[in-house]
Amino acid sequence: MSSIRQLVIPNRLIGLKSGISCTSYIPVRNIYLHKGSRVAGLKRDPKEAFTTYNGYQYELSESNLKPIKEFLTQKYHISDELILQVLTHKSFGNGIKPYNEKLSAMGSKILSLFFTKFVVNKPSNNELAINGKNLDVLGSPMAKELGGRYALGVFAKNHNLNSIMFWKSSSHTVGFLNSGELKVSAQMMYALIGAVTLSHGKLVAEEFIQEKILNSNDTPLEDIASTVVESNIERKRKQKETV
Amino acid sequence: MFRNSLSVRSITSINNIITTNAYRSLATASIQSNITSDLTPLKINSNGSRDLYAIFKLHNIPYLVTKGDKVYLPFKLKNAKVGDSLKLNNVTTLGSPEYTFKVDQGINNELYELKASVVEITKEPYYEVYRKKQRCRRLKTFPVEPFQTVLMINELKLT
Amino acid sequence: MPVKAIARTSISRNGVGAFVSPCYKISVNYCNWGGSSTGLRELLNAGKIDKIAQEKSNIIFEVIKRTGHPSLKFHYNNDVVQDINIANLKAHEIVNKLDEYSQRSGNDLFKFNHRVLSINDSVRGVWSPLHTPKTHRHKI
Amino acid sequence: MLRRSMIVKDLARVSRLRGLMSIPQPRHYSQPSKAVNQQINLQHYENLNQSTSSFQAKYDNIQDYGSYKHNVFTHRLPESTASQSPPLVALHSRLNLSSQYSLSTLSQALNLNKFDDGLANNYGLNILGKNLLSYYVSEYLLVKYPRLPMPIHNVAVDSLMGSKALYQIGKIWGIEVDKSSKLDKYLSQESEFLKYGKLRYLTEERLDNNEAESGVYELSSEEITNLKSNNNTASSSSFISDEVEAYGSAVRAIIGGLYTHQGEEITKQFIQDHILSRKLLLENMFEFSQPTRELVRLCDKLNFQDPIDIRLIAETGRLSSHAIYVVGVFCGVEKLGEGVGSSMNEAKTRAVVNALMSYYLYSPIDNEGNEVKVPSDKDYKYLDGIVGLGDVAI
Repeated sequence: MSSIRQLVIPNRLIGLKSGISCTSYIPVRNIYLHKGSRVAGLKRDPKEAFTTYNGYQYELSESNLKPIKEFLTQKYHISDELILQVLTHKSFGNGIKPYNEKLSAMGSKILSLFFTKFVVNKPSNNELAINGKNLDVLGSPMAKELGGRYALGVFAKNHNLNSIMFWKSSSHTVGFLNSGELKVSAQMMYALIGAVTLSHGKLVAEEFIQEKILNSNDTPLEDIASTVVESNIERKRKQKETV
Repeated sequence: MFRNSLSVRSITSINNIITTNAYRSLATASIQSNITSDLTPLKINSNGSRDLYAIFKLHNIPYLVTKGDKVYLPFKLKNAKVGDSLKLNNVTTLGSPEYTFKVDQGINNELYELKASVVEITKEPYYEVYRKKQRCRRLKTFPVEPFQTVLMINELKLT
Repeated sequence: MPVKAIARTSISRNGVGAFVSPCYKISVNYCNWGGSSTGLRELLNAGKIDKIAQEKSNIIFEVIKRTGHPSLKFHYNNDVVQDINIANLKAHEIVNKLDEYSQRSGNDLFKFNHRVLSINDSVRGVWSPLHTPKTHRHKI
Repeated sequence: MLRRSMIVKDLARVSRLRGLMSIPQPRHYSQPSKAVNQQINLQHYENLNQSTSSFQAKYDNIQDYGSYKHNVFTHRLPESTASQSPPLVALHSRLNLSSQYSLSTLSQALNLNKFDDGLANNYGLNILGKNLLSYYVSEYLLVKYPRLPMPIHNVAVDSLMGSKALYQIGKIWGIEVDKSSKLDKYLSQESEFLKYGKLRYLTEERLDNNEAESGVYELSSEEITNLKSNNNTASSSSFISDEVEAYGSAVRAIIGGLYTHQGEEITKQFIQDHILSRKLLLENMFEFSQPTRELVRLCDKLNFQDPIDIRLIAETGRLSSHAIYVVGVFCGVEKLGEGVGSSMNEAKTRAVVNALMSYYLYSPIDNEGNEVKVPSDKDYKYLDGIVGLGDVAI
């Protein structure tokens, strides 16, 4: 392995991607692009393959990026390519377009850290608090749900951020939760936070969460999370009673 | 913070040419002037100091190291305790996969950072050396258990 | 799934980043009656062991009264316990033993016939005859 | 304050010494160590309360986070008691912690017992530490290796902060397990302070019930279910014992405690020094099933114009006693990878794997050739190659 390494320039692939080299010969081929239902062995027309179930075409267009751009405002601005990547889920176009998995990994980590710090640093008169930080709240359903998928998915829907997303489900018609739209929306939100983190750094990202997600004007995340948790507790109690 | 930062010191006395030497100071000056710009390819080729090796000299013996290597010295390093952090300042060669930068008198210290921490001061296994003198029927036995100092290369990067 | 992952635990490199001394506990066994413990008793009475324990604050010192020859037990973080017999040793010799063994890592002693032990890949890679230009290649 | 790092005891009067045995006890609450789990099942929301129902904090108002309180705990260890414990003082000193980090917090971080006369345990500290760790570890990996496929990324996170790695770290820190029961402690006249510096996760009944052979290890019910569920999956070797889990929890809790006393910046430094300084074996984590198809698909994803082709670069001669072939993977005029093998097929596969690895293990550097900064660093700047595009499906 090591004998090979010196001969391969690892950055080579990047150079290619940005079109620096390798433009000497571009083969021109005529390929039949198939439309309609999938036929094995035939290449699908990209125009059709990269269109969502509700008719949005995958492209860097103003209309596609608008909801996110308006939500972010100039202060937390991220590049257009990054927004498109945030909106694209792994399920879209068989994962051939850049998708948001890595961004959402970043976002979910910073979000859970943010909310952990948020709940811990609230003033408390609990005598078990360490250095004024009440750790008893950690691990409670509410603390878990704050950075959780459910609350974030609902938040995305309330703010109409998930109206344009590039994803695919086996059945788009079975509702918000069952079609997986909730999960995909939540992942998109994580990715959005991740993209802000990677573009502006951790401090700005925490400001972003504080300003846009926690203190949002209509239905802030805390309220969504507490309704979810309380309804869960209610349902559990009813189940117990019937048993 | 969690390193014993107080004990960082350079082991100039044993590890470097005496700084009062006029030749030495001349050499560093000339190196510094014409090499700082040249080290950028080395830096980029070493992928941000990840693929980088250095050859440093201790008691005029060369050691080729990368970051995270253990250096086994067959003696007890003077004035060093376990946990100390040492700044190695007599480096003759820095190399990346495709470039080498070599100055026999020692590379200017400002161009790189090479630190080691003393990880262990121990001994080599005990053995005996027998000596037979002429015209003496006795076999002399000498017990040998030399000291061993282990350094861990803490930091190696181009600045 | 195109790539599968194989779980591997990362390797500790004590001394890169933080350094934690491998010896974490020393048991000092002494006898209050036997003559072989004289040196150690001297140290204990003079409060020197207390002083050493304060200096080496990252090591737990345990002083145990027990019949028999005195000994020092060094506990290392690789689960090795080294029992050193200090019968009839003088006070300063015992202090030397304490210093020496508390700086070890608990691994077996070995002679290393090379200078540097590395777990990294070689920077330059291995030389290959097939990668020299064709005109310089060795021909049979 | 008197801090003692010495224990003095008289063994001559010990009437009975029991052999040390490690008999684990069932854990009170699950502490999942899986690093990143992107796949959720919808049952998650149904189970939300179930897992914690046995151990739940009471609160006045669901959004009043200051009012949450665990009723099982009544007090924390007084600082004066903690400073009497030699192992605790030594551990504090070994980790180079500052005097701001109180010994009682350190002792709490080592306590996993839920019912220990109302003494607070490390439940909250552990969660705090886990969140801090998983942020800083993932941030490091995501930025340093942006093209790592997600399964590899998850395993890499686990290799740095999974229970096994943290167990090793706990061992290196010299944390010992408290393995003696109350009776043992009484009989051997062990100082009561000693246990506050040890890892406490075995319940009293487990400690008392140590009649088994030494070296024979009885699994707790937790571990048995763990073992069974692992048997069904491919990774049956990944059994994690209670002891390993307990060490992991303690290490995480110590990191959490660092945040409570000294803030985030210092905690980050600590994580970098103790955890991110470990050697990652990324090259050994890949297992390719169809490397050539994957490479073709990858080049498609990256919009490479030219088709992939595989060419022979050099050979020793087919009739030589041990023929060696050097094969390269090319895309147009660019060489993506190279492999050496004793047959053309072997060399080809190696070349393709080499090309894939050099793509996946790419690590960005900034314009001056320095290593990239992570988002939590002070003067962090966005760079082009820092966001991964995601891996390909075959």
